[in-house]
Amino acid sequence: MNRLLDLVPKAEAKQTRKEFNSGVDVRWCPGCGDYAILATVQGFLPEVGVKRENIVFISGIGCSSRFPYYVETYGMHSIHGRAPAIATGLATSRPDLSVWVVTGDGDALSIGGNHLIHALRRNVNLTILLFNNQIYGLTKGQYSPTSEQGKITKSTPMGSLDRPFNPVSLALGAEATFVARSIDSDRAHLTSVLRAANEHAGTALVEIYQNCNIFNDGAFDLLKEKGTRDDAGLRLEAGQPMVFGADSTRGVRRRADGGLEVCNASDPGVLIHDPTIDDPSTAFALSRLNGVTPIGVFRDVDRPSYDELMNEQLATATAKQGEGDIMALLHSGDTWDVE
Amino acid sequence: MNRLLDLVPKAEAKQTRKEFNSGVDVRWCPGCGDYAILATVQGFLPEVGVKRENIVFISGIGCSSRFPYYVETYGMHSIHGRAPAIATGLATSRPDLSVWVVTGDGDALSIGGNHLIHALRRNVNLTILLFNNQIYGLTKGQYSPTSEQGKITKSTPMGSLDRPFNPVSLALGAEATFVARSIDSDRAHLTSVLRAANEHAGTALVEIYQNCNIFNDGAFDLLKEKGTRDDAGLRLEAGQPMVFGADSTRGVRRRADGGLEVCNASDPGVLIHDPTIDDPSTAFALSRLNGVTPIGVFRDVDRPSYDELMNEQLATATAKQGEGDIMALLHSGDTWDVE
Amino acid sequence: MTEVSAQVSGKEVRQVDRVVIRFAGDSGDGMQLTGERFTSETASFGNDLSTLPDFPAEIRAPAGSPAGVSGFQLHFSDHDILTPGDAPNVLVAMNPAALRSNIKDLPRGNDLVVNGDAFTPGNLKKAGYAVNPLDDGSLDEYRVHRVPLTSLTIEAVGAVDGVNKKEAERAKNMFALGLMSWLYHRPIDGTEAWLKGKFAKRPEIADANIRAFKAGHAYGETTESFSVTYEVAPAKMSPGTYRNISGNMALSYGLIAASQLTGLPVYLGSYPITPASDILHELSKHKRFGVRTFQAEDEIAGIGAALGAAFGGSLGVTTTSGPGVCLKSEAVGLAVTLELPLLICDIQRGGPSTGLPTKTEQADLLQAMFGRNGEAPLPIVAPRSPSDCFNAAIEAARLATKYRTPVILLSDGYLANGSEPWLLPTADEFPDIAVEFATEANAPDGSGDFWPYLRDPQTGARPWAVPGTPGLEHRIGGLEKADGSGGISYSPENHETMTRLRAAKIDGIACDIPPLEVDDPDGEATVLVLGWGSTYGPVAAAARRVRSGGQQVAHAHLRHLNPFPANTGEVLKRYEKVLIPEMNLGQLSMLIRARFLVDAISYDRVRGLPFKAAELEGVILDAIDSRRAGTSAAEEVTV
Amino acid sequence: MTEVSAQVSGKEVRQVDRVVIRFAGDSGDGMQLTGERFTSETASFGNDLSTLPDFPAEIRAPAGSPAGVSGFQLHFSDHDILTPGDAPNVLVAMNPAALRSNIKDLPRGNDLVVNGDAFTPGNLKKAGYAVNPLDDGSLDEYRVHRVPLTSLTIEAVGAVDGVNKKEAERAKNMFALGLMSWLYHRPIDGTEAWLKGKFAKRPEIADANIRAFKAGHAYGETTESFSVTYEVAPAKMSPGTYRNISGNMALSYGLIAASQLTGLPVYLGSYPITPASDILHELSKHKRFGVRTFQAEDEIAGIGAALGAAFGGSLGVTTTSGPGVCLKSEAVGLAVTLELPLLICDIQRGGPSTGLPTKTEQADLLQAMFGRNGEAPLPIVAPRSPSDCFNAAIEAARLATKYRTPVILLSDGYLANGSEPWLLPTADEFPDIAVEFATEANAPDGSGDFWPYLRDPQTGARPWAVPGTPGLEHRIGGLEKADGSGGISYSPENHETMTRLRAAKIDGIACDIPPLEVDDPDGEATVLVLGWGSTYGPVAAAARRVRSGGQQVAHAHLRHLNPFPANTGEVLKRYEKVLIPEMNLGQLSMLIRARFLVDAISYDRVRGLPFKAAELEGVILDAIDSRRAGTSAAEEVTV
Ligand SMILES: Cc1ncc(C[n+]2csc(CCOP(=O)(O)OP(=O)(O)O)c2C)c(N)n1
Ligand SMILES: Cc1ncc(C[n+]2csc(CCOP(=O)(O)OP(=O)(O)O)c2C)c(N)n1
Ligand code: SF4
Ligand code: SF4
Ligand SMILES: [Mg+2]
Ligand SMILES: [Mg+2]
Repeated sequence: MNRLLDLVPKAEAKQTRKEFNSGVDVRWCPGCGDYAILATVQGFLPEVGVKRENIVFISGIGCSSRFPYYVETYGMHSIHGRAPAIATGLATSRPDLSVWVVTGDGDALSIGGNHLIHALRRNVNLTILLFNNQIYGLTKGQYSPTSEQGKITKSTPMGSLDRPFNPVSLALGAEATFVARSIDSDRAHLTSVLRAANEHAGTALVEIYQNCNIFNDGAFDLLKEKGTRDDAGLRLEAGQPMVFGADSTRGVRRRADGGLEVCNASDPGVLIHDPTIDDPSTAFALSRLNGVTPIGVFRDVDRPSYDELMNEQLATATAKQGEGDIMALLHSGDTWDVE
Repeated sequence: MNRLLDLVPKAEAKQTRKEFNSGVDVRWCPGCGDYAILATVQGFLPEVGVKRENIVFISGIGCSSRFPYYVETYGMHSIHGRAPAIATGLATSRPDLSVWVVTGDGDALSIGGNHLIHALRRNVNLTILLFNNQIYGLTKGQYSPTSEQGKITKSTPMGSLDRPFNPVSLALGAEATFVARSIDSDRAHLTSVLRAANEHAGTALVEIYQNCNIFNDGAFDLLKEKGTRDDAGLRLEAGQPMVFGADSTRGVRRRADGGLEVCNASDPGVLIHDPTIDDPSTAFALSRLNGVTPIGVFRDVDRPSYDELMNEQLATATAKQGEGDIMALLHSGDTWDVE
Repeated sequence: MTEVSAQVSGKEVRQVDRVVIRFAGDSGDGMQLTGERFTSETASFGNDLSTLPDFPAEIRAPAGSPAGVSGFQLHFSDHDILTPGDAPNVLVAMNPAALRSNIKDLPRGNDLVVNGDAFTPGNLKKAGYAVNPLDDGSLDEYRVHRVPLTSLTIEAVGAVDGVNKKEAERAKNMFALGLMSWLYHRPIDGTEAWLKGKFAKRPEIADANIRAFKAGHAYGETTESFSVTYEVAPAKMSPGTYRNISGNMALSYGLIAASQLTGLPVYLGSYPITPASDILHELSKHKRFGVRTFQAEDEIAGIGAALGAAFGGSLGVTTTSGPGVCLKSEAVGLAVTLELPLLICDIQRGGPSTGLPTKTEQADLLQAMFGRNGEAPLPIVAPRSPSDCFNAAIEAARLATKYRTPVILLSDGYLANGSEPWLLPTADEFPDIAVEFATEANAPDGSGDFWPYLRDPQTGARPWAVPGTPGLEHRIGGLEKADGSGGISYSPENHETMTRLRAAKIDGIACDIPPLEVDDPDGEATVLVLGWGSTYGPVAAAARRVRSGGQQVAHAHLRHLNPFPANTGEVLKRYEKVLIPEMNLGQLSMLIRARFLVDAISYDRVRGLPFKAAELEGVILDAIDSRRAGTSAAEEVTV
Repeated sequence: MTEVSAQVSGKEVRQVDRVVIRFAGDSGDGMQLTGERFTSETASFGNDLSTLPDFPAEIRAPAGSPAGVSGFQLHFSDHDILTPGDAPNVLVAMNPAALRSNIKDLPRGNDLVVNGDAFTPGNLKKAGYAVNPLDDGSLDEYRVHRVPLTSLTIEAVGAVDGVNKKEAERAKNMFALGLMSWLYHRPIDGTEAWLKGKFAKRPEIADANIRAFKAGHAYGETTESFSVTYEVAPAKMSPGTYRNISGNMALSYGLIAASQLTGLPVYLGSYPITPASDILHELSKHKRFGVRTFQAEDEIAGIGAALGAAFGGSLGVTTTSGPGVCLKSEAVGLAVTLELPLLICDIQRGGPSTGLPTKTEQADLLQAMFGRNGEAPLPIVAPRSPSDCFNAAIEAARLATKYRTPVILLSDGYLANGSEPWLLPTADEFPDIAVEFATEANAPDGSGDFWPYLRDPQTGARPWAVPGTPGLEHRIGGLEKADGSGGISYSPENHETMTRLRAAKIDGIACDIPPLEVDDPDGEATVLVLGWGSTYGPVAAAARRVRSGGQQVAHAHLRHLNPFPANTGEVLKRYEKVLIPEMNLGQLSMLIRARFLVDAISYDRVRGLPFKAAELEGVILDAIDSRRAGTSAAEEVTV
């Protein structure tokens, strides 16, 4: 299969992290998790090896969506929720670009939910970074579609009523070919996930748990703090058994009803992680796991990307019928001459 | 749990099918599958036992969305894709109504995808009938988000490029509490699914395979025709083993990778269907099954509906603080008097 | 219709200068196809022509019901004409419902051809006739030709192998076409060839249709019902190659031409909607022109993708109708502030809301002008006839790319589906609208930075630097931007400056478009009729009628609705009265009044149908007679 | 500021008639809170007042940067006032960035209070100062009070148990408040009580803040820097109970009141957006009034749910700002054709696109008028001051329910966040707007059918039959409906009829609203200033200034933008010149010109800030002097 990303011009010399800093004053609240993500992405971009002029960041609206301003590539800070649609137009018309989307849980899952699920099923060549802080940051703290039920916010003084989306489950239900999860503060892990996402042809969705220290502080502390993180997080690694816990004493196995559950690492049937299974059922089951939060790549399968197929159709049409000739087109069909 | 539907006034006398016929000329192409669905729904409504003035059908735009005109209840033929949102406002403000949404694959999954998935996660008390003909009927035959990849239509002369949604998978990924599938022409089956959907408190999504004999004729023939239907369709029945085939020789079991697969009915491990499992993983796996199409109720679990919770909050607030008094409200906060 | 008679081969042949014919039947009767074939025959014969398809609502109604009636009207002539004709000379009604919904348009004394076989009790009932109108004398004032079309067709098709009775019966539209082709001396070889091509895969069906067509032709010769045939001589048209073209097709071709001329590949992001879908269908066939078509999940994604592609250097296009324009409006605002080229084609239909999807209207003009938050001006271009959609698309692309702005192209349902002969342009007639991207840093401080909002002093356009261009990496967005550098700016003065710069850029286009031309042959008119968009045909035809009646009237037509041509105010002030006929409630009128303080008289109708020339003639004559015909917005509302 | 002096207790006390004070500091410094407390003290003291918060962009900028500066201006007086004041008498600048971004507004000679501790090299650099402005003489022309606010606060808080240094430091805004309260003789008990309430859960923090507050107060007494204090006597205001209220709060209360008065429960479907979100927040607190708030997935779902609830008999409301209005526009069109009551509250902000989210503007008027496909008219109501949002909400609900129509309520960022004292209405002042649903079949043919589009002959409103009503089952939708029966109709004549009926219904409201009143004390003015929305305050204040300067000017204010009051044309024609100041590029002006052919002069500015009275005074005087101040749209564009 013809890999679109191969069409993106490679940088000649090695680029540095500094070259990806736009120099624009960064405007997030002090302590916001977005800073760490920015630093990690800027640190990772040189590794991509693509000329920076061939990289584009497109975002919607939200604190997270200010991201493109800070990266020295092409960028667009668009309107609320529409970044996947805009990026789809760019990526499908310019095979020589590496197109990234930066979005928030409100931007991607509330107003922009439809564009997200359609981008996923189409498998357009995009890497989507979803900064999930489980809150609307920019509008100062209303609950979001990923906020836990019962959340008390400005707009829900008695607690929110809706069951949150699980972005991984939603993406898997929407035919996603690549779905991963990482954490703002874990630079090494996030970098490894970005690497996998970048290598994936088609839409790669990366959910990044991000702390909003102003409106939803500590939402992911369990996964971050020394004392709890080993028990709270399950690191998914391809080919490795699903074990976790301070002394790797806990594992994941299949329940009789087909779902997954936490067990002892020594119990029989501890699963080996395989993100490449074509059937998304186990990846989905993993996203529903109770008692521990999986982190890493849930699913990474090959499927021709929308842009590749579109380019192929153009190439085929041209190969079969020759390049278009406008005068011939106008004169096609029934014509007659008047002298 | 306080069941909202119990608040809907029950019909005093038994209503007849005829009473649900609005008498408006039905305008679908001769042979369209919508006729059969209409007849089945009109036939089922008396069984619901709700006064017809307390039933409302809300639709979007599409051939299917003409449905409300033909049913002698309250109804709104709204705008493209927005019926779930409109119905949410109605259902959450009027606990005494039984609210139904009628929509198409374009209406619900293309332009209206976001409203659909949000209605599902909120679990608003709605029954959503999704007429899936895998085509845009009203606009005369473009491919839809459920059309198979490679479909040649007016807008895709070289074949469509996008992977279709599987509405059942999508709904399960969106936290749906009730998801079912049926077929336009199978009155008995469709009626049984409608019955289950109607009894469910919260959002019930019913995908109905519907033949568009003008623009996508025969899309579901395998599931309908005598010679093939037994092998092509798996009838899900709670508590029953998943077996199918002309002589019930085939079954469904779990594969080593966690997905489901078709096997011989006599093989060990043939699954028993249980739509009430809280974890949606097996229902999801069922929606991914290759080689046979499951028909029936995939999932049916209890979760408080959004409207119930909303009503509870209002009741609690009133119980705690007393009914609102507008003059007291205006005079709340810092006031001062001028004489 | 001017007539000259002669007697040839037993039947009288009359020479007439023009004919209006209407085919009407059930949606399933193939009336559109019949009309189109008659049009092709007529076009190849060299008449001037204009067509008006009249679809039923989008959905197929039950066979035989009035709601299911589909019509096709064609006006053809030996001179140039401007409209599809006011009233038919002949009406072909394939069933009672078609008769019932169309008879009111047929002037008494004219020819009425009916399919006698279809007047069964069942069909009569469906059409709402208590008594058969063919028998009750109600049609006595027409020249009724009762032809057993169905049975004659079945008989004619006879024993073609592999064609069953139902299929044979379906060929009855070809019988009708044959009969009409005979009646008007149309060339028939093209239709035969066309049928063969169309049914290449089922030659027996082609055969059946050809038999029916020929039988219809022969029937005319032999039946006594028709004692007269009509000849319409070819029109004297400018020399060149012609084809018949509908507005949506011309618009599609115009976009492809604009792509070639600008050097930018077309990227269409669209969501199907009547009556715009055909542009998506057409463009999706032309991939070898590098045209990319993306059927999006909704209108917002359609324009979003087009805008993303525009950011990447494509000619971004989105096509839709009014309800879709609503949904796109937020993204249009973004395009305004991003100052990226983008074409938004609005094929207007009857509104508000879902309205009348298959009917025409011009009621989205003010939406196009103002339907966005904040001050967000953009150019608006409107084609005046089906073939003019080609030129209008190129002009819209010229403005969009030259001024780096979204442009709204306002077509409508009538232009979209109507058709007319089109004198094909030659390559040297195309404008030079090649586009150049920015390639160099431009910061005035010599820093080597790229300032995406440093404007061209002439046009006010900002540089278009596409991703992939080294050294010009930059970020743009929907927040207010600093004049020049393009960084985010919250400064009050800067916002004022940028708002006025954006407005001035669009206003400045007035100097880059042709002045408003006035058709006032003797220069003595006191009344000016001002039109826009698809009213061009009926207004021009009405002006001709007025003049041939010995009166004076001036006619001007606005192709650019924003900005207006620079001389518009001056033109308006030359006349005592300005009359503005529109298919809305006076939208252009309101813009003209506000801008020029001219007490324009609005003649506004929203019937989902184009104006008739005779109707507008009356309105103009009334205006000339100082009797005000319409309502003027200046009149106080009294309720 | 009129001054009268006296010498009391060592310090001079000056009596002044009004004061403008501005607090400015970092977003983290609590300036809004400080301003609000000062406002409460001032309100309870009985002054008239008007406030203007000035937020930085939505996002929090780095501490100490100019982008992060947050301001709060308060104007208070011994007489009634109309605006938050043009220029401050005293500026409190908590850091160098606050000084830098605000000093340009402070007239020379006025008081400047700075937190000397914050002028560190780091902060100076962040603010862009190369040299410390406190030392370089650049502030010599101000009365600078350099107060070491931070260290004095820390010292004052001292040894409160459980309060760390950072927390102590945070109380510095209370120190500043104490100092200012002393300077202007504000009552201080309220603030103490309020602090105790606010920090009820952490009494030690309350204690720290109270200490800082008192220390600030005492500091004024003891420091020599302030030799003068100021007294502003209570204003003579109409008797009654007052509270201070912001526009968004008043709007929320107005909706609740409208709910009680109509008997319909409020259903708010909304998606958060600046500056409208606070209405959602406020309404969500009032569930015991039966108010349902639904935070939707987007703006479309917000209005969709409100419309669904309206179908069910609720008072459907949706709140948003310009970008959200774009998204809602298709559903607004549906509401127009469904003829269901619905309130769309647009809290306008700077546009186009994302624009300037925290700044004010009036540039959505034409969008409100025309931002939908087809002819889709609806009433538009605009409040004129923060407290007037209460009445405007009730009026909008009255029109919506009486005429069965969506109504757009146009507030703006300034009204939303600004505040003023509000004389609370008594119950008997409320209008009677009780609503009745249809309960009976109404078909004129006596068939016992229900015709949902059979109109009230008086109002043109259709019956509102809600689900649950036996016998009135009916279906409505977005396709054109037959006049009366409401069935789908594709008839050309019916579409014309319905389009005009919908328009006439809205136009007819002109007779159901108060006539346009003119404030022209001597009846001798030749210039009329016409305002709408939030320009009321500055226009009225400017008119006063003009008159106190001995000149004549008339002032009229439009509360209803569509339709205009019935006498509007007549009023306009009474004056030689009509001047329309607007925070847009002339939107009302264009409507007035089109409708009345009056050569209105537009004074238009888009700076994201309300007009200043002095600025408008100049503009009015210019107009009186016959020197045209603004640009008139009638001038030809010349580029
Ligand atoms: C059309 C539109 N609707 C609403 C808004 C207001 N708005 C801006 S960002 C936002 C949500 C932000 O939440 P999220 O996407 O989670 O981003 P975060 O700020 O948390 O990073 C909202 C509602 C807007 N700018 N535009
Ligand atoms: C805003 C808007 N966009 C587009 C359309 C045109 N449109 C009407 S129905 C439809 C799709 C119909 O497909 P589906 O929902 O599958 O219904 P079906 O006709 O197949 O029953 C489209 C694109 C519209 N009416 N409104
Ligand atoms: S509000 Fe929250 S998400 Fe936004 S910048 Fe501040 S900390 Fe970050
Ligand atoms: S187009 Fe298809 S879906 Fe629509 S009415 Fe006809 S057969 Fe049914
Ligand atoms: Mg967020
Ligand atoms: Mg469909």
